[in-house]
Amino acid sequence: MNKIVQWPEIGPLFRDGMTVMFGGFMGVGTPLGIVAVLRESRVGQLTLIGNDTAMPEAGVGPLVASGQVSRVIVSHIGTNPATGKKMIAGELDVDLVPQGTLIERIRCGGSGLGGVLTPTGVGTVVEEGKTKMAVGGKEYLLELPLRADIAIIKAKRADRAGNLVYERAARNFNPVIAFAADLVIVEVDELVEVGEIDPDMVMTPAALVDKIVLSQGA
Amino acid sequence: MNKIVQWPEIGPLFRDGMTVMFGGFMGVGTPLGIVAVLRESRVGQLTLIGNDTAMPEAGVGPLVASGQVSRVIVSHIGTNPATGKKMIAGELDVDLVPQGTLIERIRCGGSGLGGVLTPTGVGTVVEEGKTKMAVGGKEYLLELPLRADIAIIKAKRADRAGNLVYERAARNFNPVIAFAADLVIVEVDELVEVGEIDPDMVMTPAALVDKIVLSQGA
Amino acid sequence: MEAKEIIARRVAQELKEGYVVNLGIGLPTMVPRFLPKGVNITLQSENGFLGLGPLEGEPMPGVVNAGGVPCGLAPGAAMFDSATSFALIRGGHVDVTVLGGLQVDEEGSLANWMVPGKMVPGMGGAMDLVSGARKVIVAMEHCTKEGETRILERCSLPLTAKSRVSLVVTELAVFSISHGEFVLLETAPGISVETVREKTGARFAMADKVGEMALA
Amino acid sequence: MEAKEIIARRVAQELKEGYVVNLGIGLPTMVPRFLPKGVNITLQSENGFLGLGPLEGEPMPGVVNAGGVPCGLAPGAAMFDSATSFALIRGGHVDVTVLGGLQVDEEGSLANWMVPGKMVPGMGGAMDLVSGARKVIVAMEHCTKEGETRILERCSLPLTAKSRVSLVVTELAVFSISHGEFVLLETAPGISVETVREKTGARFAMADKVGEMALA
Repeated sequence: MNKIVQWPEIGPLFRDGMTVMFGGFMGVGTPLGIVAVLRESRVGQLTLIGNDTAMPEAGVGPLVASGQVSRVIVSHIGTNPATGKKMIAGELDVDLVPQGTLIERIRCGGSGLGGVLTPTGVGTVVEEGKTKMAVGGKEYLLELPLRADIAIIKAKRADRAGNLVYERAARNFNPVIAFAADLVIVEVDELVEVGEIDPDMVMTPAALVDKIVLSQGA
Repeated sequence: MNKIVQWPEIGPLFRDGMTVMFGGFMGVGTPLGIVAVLRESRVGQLTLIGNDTAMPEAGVGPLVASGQVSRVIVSHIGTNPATGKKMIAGELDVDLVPQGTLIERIRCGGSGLGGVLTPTGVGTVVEEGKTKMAVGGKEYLLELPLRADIAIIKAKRADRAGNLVYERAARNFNPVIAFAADLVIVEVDELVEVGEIDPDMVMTPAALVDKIVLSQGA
Repeated sequence: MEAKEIIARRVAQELKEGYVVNLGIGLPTMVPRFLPKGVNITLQSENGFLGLGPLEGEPMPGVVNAGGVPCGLAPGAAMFDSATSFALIRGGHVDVTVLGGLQVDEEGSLANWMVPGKMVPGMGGAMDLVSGARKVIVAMEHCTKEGETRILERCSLPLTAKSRVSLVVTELAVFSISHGEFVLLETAPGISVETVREKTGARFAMADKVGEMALA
Repeated sequence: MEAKEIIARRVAQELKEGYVVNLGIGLPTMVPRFLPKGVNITLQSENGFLGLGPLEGEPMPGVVNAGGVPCGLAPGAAMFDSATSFALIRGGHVDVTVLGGLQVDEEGSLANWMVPGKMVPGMGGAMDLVSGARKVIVAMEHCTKEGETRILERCSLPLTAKSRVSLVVTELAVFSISHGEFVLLETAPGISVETVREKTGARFAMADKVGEMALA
């Protein structure tokens, strides 16, 4: 199974209306080459799931600006004024989810779990419409799984089988979203032979990875 | 903060009636030096939480044989006949928990989560007494958190701050139980200076580790 | 050919290139020996890795299978903790699990983890595997040593999971299970449908064309 | 001394040797500059690491704080994914979080993530931090730029978390919160209890001995 693909093969994987999970935190750990391809592909009505909408020219910011996104499920939009403007204009649905809840919901989606009880959000607007349960005298919200059609990941290094290693804080959402999508596409800075990554040091096992593309800057 | 302790300091940390989580899978990844200290300490009425009771002379097996344990919460006892015998004789309570559920319950206990919905066990004896919920048309069991007074961990390597690295399949339960106990004691084969473990390669961050003791074989 | 080998050979035909597979202890571990040429699979081991291989040379520290027995690592192996291991298993990232069975019924339910009053080893990872793997294949001898059938309308032993088995391979026959009934797909060489019927404790439908078990 | 520096200096006194601390953006990030001599803390950053340090020299790839700004790594740092990061935060493994606030009330509830119709940046990790850290310290100026008090009987803005704040430090005073009431612990040098009372929108009890804020 050859997972290594060339850039022209990436664009056609996306369709209007798809749900796309992206790695990255304020753009750090976001696969910028894949975002650029998405931008050029002109697919629309996308739902994006990830930590934040970064800045207008960083992370997934360009997709928000271009109007290709109809919904975002994120924990933070404050650093990208375009997100707020489009939300107020009614052009973009924004679901704000506490960061720790967001990553657990994605983890549930990728792990076959039906949901998780978290104390985060109890007594706030976050609890609206959710099942509330007491366990051991403490109140929790039931938070439900999230999955996507495609996950787009940025890794530092991949072997040809698809084992991944991330660099520093660029790890963040990437290894978790790798479990939660039907198709997992990885943009890497460096491609090495199988065996060059020690099995103990693999951060995302190859079995989760479908396509690998080499960063153009690399 | 010096976390490095000597063997004579380990025994006095345990008390009758404590709940102890242990790493390891069929004894591989279990801190055998700490088990030996527990064996010699003669503390009793222990509750053990971990994957399995291994073999009579492996893993936590000796603690079962010695009668120091009054309850085990594990996924498997089949390889240690002493566990079954004591259970039938009414000398040991055995809670059998599916392995994936056991590790999720421990993860909940260490992560401030109130529980998790899993499909595992639906339609079996495992569902007895549990809350059953349907999410998206599928049935799940609500499984509740597990925590312990002390977690005993085996690592390959620690730096003096307490950052840990495990070796191969000896990782298993160890990094997960490190979150779920009030006191975390680690037995290591190798102790290195702070800075010798690359931050990206740390498998258990130092902040979770309270005491480090060097394996006597090492 | 021994019953176990017949079963292992036939199960091996179900595994396709690139599959991630978890094999239960006992008979299922024989399956990789009989993989068709050119088919490469990745074995998942619930104690925390992908890329289980046969032991070659000396045992390596920490490289053991889910039975605690020294094994090898295939090129491209990856190790992880147990929470990650079961995220893979329950999350549908294991294409096939092959497990031994005590009983299977026409609802696709499997009993393989305890015999009340006799054997209570614990379920280990079996319940998660049967609940979570994309496809569950039961590989077992058709009858017990005492000659009692293991293929039933309803399991009498405590279940491992309900309605998750899709294929049963014995030394006599291959059944699929769908919509609450067994469907006979194949019989072993030299075994008649009548023999299968005699030794089976549930009705079964016949596939459009009941073939002979391929043991290549 | 500037209000912010007074607050940061006082908060620094609350941090003890070995503490794991998460600092919110803005004012809280000033706190480490004023740590007492000999006190070493570990800074947690919710984007995935323990051991955040000041930027020294050139930015390193991927080494950024939760605001995306290049930072440094302290010796003994460890990196991890976001699920692990919030397992640490929610699981009680962060000893203290210091966060800015818009409003705090006598139930210990904090509002700091949105102003309806005006500012909806999202809660980021703040709700998890306030729900999960062992101790929540709010570090904020006592009043808004328009002179409205931020210390109230009940927050009027949407809450970040309910009943989790245990200490409030402003440039005028230090309050603890227990059993549904503010307790005045200290006043800033030169600030009278009367001044604090005027600028505070909730009743408060007096500590047995109301001290002067230590700004060492």
